[in-house]
Amino acid sequence: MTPDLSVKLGALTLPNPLIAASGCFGYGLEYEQVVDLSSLGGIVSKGLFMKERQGHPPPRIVETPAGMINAIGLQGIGVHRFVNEKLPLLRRAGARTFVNVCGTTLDEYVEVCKVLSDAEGVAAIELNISCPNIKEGGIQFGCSLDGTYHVVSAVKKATHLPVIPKLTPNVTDVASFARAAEDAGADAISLVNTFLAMAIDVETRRPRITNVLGGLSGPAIRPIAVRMVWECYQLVKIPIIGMGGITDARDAIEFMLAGAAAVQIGTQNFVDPFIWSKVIDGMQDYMKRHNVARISELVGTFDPAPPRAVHA
Amino acid sequence: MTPDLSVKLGALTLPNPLIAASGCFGYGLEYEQVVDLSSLGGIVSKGLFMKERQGHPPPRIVETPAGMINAIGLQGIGVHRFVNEKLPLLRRAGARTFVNVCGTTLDEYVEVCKVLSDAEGVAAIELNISCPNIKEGGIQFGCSLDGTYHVVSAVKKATHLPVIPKLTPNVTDVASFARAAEDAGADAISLVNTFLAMAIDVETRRPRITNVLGGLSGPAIRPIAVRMVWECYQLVKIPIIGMGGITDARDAIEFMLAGAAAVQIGTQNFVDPFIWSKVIDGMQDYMKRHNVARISELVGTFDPAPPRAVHA
Amino acid sequence: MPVDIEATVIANERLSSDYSVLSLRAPEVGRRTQPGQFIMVKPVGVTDPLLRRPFSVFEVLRDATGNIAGISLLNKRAGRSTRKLYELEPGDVVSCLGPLGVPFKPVQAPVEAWMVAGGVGLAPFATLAETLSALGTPATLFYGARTAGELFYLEFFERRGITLALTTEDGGRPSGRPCVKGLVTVPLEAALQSAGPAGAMVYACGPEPMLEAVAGLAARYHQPSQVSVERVMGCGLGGCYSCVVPVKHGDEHANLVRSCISGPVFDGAELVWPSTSSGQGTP
Amino acid sequence: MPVDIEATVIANERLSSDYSVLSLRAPEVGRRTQPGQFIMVKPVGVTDPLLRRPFSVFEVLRDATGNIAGISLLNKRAGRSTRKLYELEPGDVVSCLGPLGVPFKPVQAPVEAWMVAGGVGLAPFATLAETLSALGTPATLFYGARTAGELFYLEFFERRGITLALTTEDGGRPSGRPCVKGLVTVPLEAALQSAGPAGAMVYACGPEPMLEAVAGLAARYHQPSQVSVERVMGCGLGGCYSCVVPVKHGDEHANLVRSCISGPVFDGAELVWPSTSSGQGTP
Ligand SMILES: Cc1cc2nc3c(=O)[nH]c(=O)nc-3n(C[C@H](O)[C@H](O)[C@H](O)COP(=O)(O)OP(=O)(O)OC[C@H]3O[C@@H](n4cnc5c(N)ncnc54)[C@H](O)[C@@H]3O)c2cc1C
Ligand SMILES: Cc1cc2nc3c(=O)[nH]c(=O)nc-3n(C[C@H](O)[C@H](O)[C@H](O)COP(=O)(O)OP(=O)(O)OC[C@H]3O[C@@H](n4cnc5c(N)ncnc54)[C@H](O)[C@@H]3O)c2cc1C
Ligand SMILES: Cc1cc2nc3c(=O)[nH]c(=O)nc-3n(C[C@H](O)[C@H](O)[C@H](O)COP(=O)(O)O)c2cc1C
Ligand SMILES: Cc1cc2nc3c(=O)[nH]c(=O)nc-3n(C[C@H](O)[C@H](O)[C@H](O)COP(=O)(O)O)c2cc1C
Ligand code: FES
Ligand code: FES
Repeated sequence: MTPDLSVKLGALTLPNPLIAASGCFGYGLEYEQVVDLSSLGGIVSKGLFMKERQGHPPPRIVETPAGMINAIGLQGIGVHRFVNEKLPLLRRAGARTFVNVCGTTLDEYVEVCKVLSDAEGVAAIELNISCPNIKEGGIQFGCSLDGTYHVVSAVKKATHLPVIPKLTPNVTDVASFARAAEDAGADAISLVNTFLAMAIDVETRRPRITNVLGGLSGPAIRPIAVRMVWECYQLVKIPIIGMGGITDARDAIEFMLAGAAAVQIGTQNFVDPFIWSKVIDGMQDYMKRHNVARISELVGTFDPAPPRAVHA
Repeated sequence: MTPDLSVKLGALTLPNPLIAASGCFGYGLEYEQVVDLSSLGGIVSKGLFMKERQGHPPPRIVETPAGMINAIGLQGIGVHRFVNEKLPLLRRAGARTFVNVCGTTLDEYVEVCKVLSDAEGVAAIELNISCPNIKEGGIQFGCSLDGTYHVVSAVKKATHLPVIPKLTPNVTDVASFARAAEDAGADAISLVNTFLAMAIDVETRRPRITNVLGGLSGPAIRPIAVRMVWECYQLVKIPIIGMGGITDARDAIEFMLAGAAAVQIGTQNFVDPFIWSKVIDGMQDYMKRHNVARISELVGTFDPAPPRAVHA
Repeated sequence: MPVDIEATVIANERLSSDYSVLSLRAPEVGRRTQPGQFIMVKPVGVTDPLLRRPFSVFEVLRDATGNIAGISLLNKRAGRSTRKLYELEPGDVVSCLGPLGVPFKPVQAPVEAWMVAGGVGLAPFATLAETLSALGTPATLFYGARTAGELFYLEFFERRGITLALTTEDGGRPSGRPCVKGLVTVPLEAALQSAGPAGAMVYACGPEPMLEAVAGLAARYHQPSQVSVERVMGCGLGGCYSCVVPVKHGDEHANLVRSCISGPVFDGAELVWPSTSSGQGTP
Repeated sequence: MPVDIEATVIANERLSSDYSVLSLRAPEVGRRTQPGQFIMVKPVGVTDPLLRRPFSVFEVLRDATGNIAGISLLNKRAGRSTRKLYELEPGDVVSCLGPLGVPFKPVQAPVEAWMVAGGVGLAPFATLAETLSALGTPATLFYGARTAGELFYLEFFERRGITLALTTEDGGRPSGRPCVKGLVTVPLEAALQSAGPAGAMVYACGPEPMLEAVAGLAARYHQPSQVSVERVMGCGLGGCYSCVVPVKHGDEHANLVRSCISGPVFDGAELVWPSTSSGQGTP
């Protein structure tokens, strides 16, 4: 019997818990040549505003120990072109498409979501209130409990689609933000977005990326992200989509044990675009070894009792 | 002419900006066999309460990508034994000793500092209001602006020694905490302490360390720590002691460019206890190459203008 | 259809203390490669640095029977990954994702092909030279380096009937061959001034200021150009938007375009250069 | 005075698919080492994993003229670093910090020395055997492994006049030598029951449950013991407090003591074991 990898996120059912993270998978179509999009649990689009955006001048990324900093600046084609040019192709490819929605104002969030509600083929809205790279990228909502509550409620009223706010880790108590989102009617939450970071070229005394500040992602942040998922899992009932430095099945399972109902993979997809089937294989292997019939049984089953003896 | 590595921290002058970070250098004396303690800018003791503490049951550390999580739980010998048993030897070794002070209550902070004020050979107090590993370790002060202000003011009244609060990075806006500390009369600030993190053994579903949660340190956190130093540097006038993942002269200089008047090295000291002279050599080499006479000239000279062209 | 394969190192010939030619057993990549395409590379098992690195396919290698056996890279030490690649030994394994990107469009006689290479910018021209020579296109390689010791593979091109126009910055010359002191744009401009009526396609790869100068010269003398740019690439597949360059079609506004999927080869007339651009998106 | 040196790999003899003996050119470490001490090891240039790993010094190596030339480690694959060490080849370089820690205290006749090793716990006994044999102390090695194929270096000990008492869990026996099926504590207990009047010092190194059993047996039969414990060590120098074990002097409260500087060798009677301790600091 093959292990059952399907998971539920509220009303959505995904064939497996692996979702491509926003900004790390283009609009999905770029990856059609290396991966069958329908074989993923889902994909999240690059962040979209109403209008097109050019983003920040390059250089936009720099590597750091076990991680990378990016300040792309939400370059994107805007929601209308996305709906017209990308969505039909994504539907044809069988992708379950989550759309990462940005806004400079509460109204813009609402407007973008309305456009998406009228389109066909959107599985859910991931509300980006956490991009660290641009001042007007919603982070002012994401760093205030009231702001989080208001933008989520407003969007919920404007759309029938599931609304999944994506939380920033750059706060003192991420679980309180999860609760604010839940109170406002969020269907699930995604976490974490990137950590605000910077790197200096000491030879020139200049920044390594033009925007100076950027978001840290990759394996370096995983231990912090896992902690945040676990904190939120203990406080809220809505499903959590966990991410931050996942590189293999072990890492994905770590997030699920901590309480993630599904997971996203971002940076590692750059390192290995063929990662998806490897993680699926690794998960099935783990389930067989541990006699787990359904992957969803794992969610939140982390046992905080002391480690078993190191020596057998 | 050999470059001048000396730096000032308020009234203190250090022969160089390199300080051994708290909890990563025992009580200093452990390292006498590998390094001349007087050759360091300074050393920070392990965190001390009034009384002895046993700390958390092992395992207490686990490695993560480019980092490690620790939950030692502030095992320590208490301030009285420190003053009697360690301080005389540290004085004899020529160490400039910063004492990392912990407390479960405001009164305990004040009491520990009073004991240290009466002792001989304490260069400064590093006020640990940021240990993520124990509930009563002062983090409740370090995560509230009022708490930070109050504990720093109270301690300032109780001692003539320089008081250097050590800030936690687990907050939304670290610079506001730097300001609160400055307003309360702090002589300098240290940042960052470790990031709250966790790791799960997926085979057993148990935590990798007994305390479940611990603090992430090492190169993984450096880009976030550098950003925080830069944010604080722009807001406060008191000197900043920067740390987080420093492994070599380049990293130390990165922190100084971002605004650190001095730096601490923690985790890398485990990897290479002979690091100190290597970093000093590397700094002198950099100063010669860049024609810098005094290392203190570098502080805060990061230039946020766009990077110079990548291609020569 | 790019593939990702773990390619065994067949040889790693050190050409100098900085340059090596890394030969890899990667027939699947070799068979698919068109001139100017690149691969994303990473030594297997290495997690630091985290990301792959882009490299032009240098040669497509064939075995004794003429079957495609692999590819080689012309590697120049620039930092951590390129140092690791320089140090690889036969038997080591490298992960190769590719081929990727838009290739050069070859031209045919009577149009001439003028390849302009600066330093390691030689890399994409070995395969292009093979293609041009198979097509019978008259071709010249304008090739500049700092010193004569850094002019590599000259016989490779001569054997394929490519005319050489060499320059060195220090005036040194490789034995037995003419060579001019100065930048590679000097002989190129001379050639442009006396271009025949059918004209020439100018292909360029090298440091950014050279590319700008070459594209500018080509435009000034009304010849088309195809320029291969180098940007920091996070993924090579269009996923991350790290590799953008400003590109302008006709009178439109310049757009930041991903050089991994819309390039690395661009029409030189459509690239916007730092000195002409208004700032945003300036490389 | 520990030193930190970049030691070149002289040889890496694979004893099985899990075990190897890694010989390192490290005369400075070899000269300083006392039996039971350890070094903190890391392949040079490796940043992942970040931290060094503790290893007992296995042999002190001498060159043809009898001068100390280096040390060897008995390495068992347990995870990432030990796998890397297993794969090292001659010429590779390993960073060695040491020697560190409290050594075994050797005993002299008429007291006997009984060394009890479980699996890779054999490591500290090669140097102890040398010392004991030089002192002329009558010595026995009680040595248990899972299979006969994992009983290593038997001749090494025989050549030094050490009596062997071997056990395997599966009952297999190394050719030509007596060997008992079961745990190493079985022959040890038999020996303890018939110990001579001068008594014996029991030295132990191996898995934790074995150490607890051995220390318990020694105490029950009123013999002293010296036990080498293994804890996760972050630094090896007393800097990090990661490696603590609960230790109890007489009637005092148990204290968590750093095993890197107060150990790894402890008086077996002073260690507090999981089954007897009250919880805090339980390994
Ligand atoms: C399409 C393309 C083809 C290339 N072909 C070749 C080739 O055939 N031979 C060759 O030697 N080099 C080639 N390069 C350049 C090569 O990719 C860089 O030299 C290499 O990435 C540097 O890596 P590093 O770790 O050694 O250097 P690092 O230590 O990372 O940095 C050194 C320099 O390399 C640049 N760099 C770093 N990461 C990247 C990246 N992901 N992409 C591009 N540049 C980067 C940095 O800006 C820096 O200036 C090509 C680049 C591109 C974009
Ligand atoms: C004083 C001492 C002497 C030792 N002597 C030897 C020896 O001679 N030969 C030998 O093969 N092994 C010896 N060990 C054990 C050896 O240190 C571990 O097997 C090794 O650290 C595992 O590293 P890894 O990266 O391969 O495993 P990992 O992938 O890191 O983990 C595998 C296992 O090793 C343990 N471990 C991880 N890090 C450490 C650490 N820093 N210190 C101790 N244990 C750790 C973990 O708890 C885990 O159970 C000794 C340990 C100590 C404390
Ligand atoms: C290059 C890059 C671009 C990103 N763009 C977005 C984005 O547009 N919207 C968003 O919500 N998150 C964005 N992210 C954050 C990722 O979706 C993800 O939250 C983060 O990278 C952590 O996951 P990882 O460590 O697996 O990459 C981006 C990340 C990277 C590396
Ligand atoms: C094992 C360990 C113990 C620590 N103990 C303390 C402590 O007692 N008091 C304190 O203020 N910081 C403590 N820290 C934090 C360090 O002083 C330092 O702030 C942090 O590790 C970041 O620096 P690094 O990346 O160079 O290690 C400890 C860190 C480690 C790794
Ligand atoms: S390299 Fe990632 S989009 Fe081009
Ligand atoms: S290993 Fe660091 S104190 Fe023992």
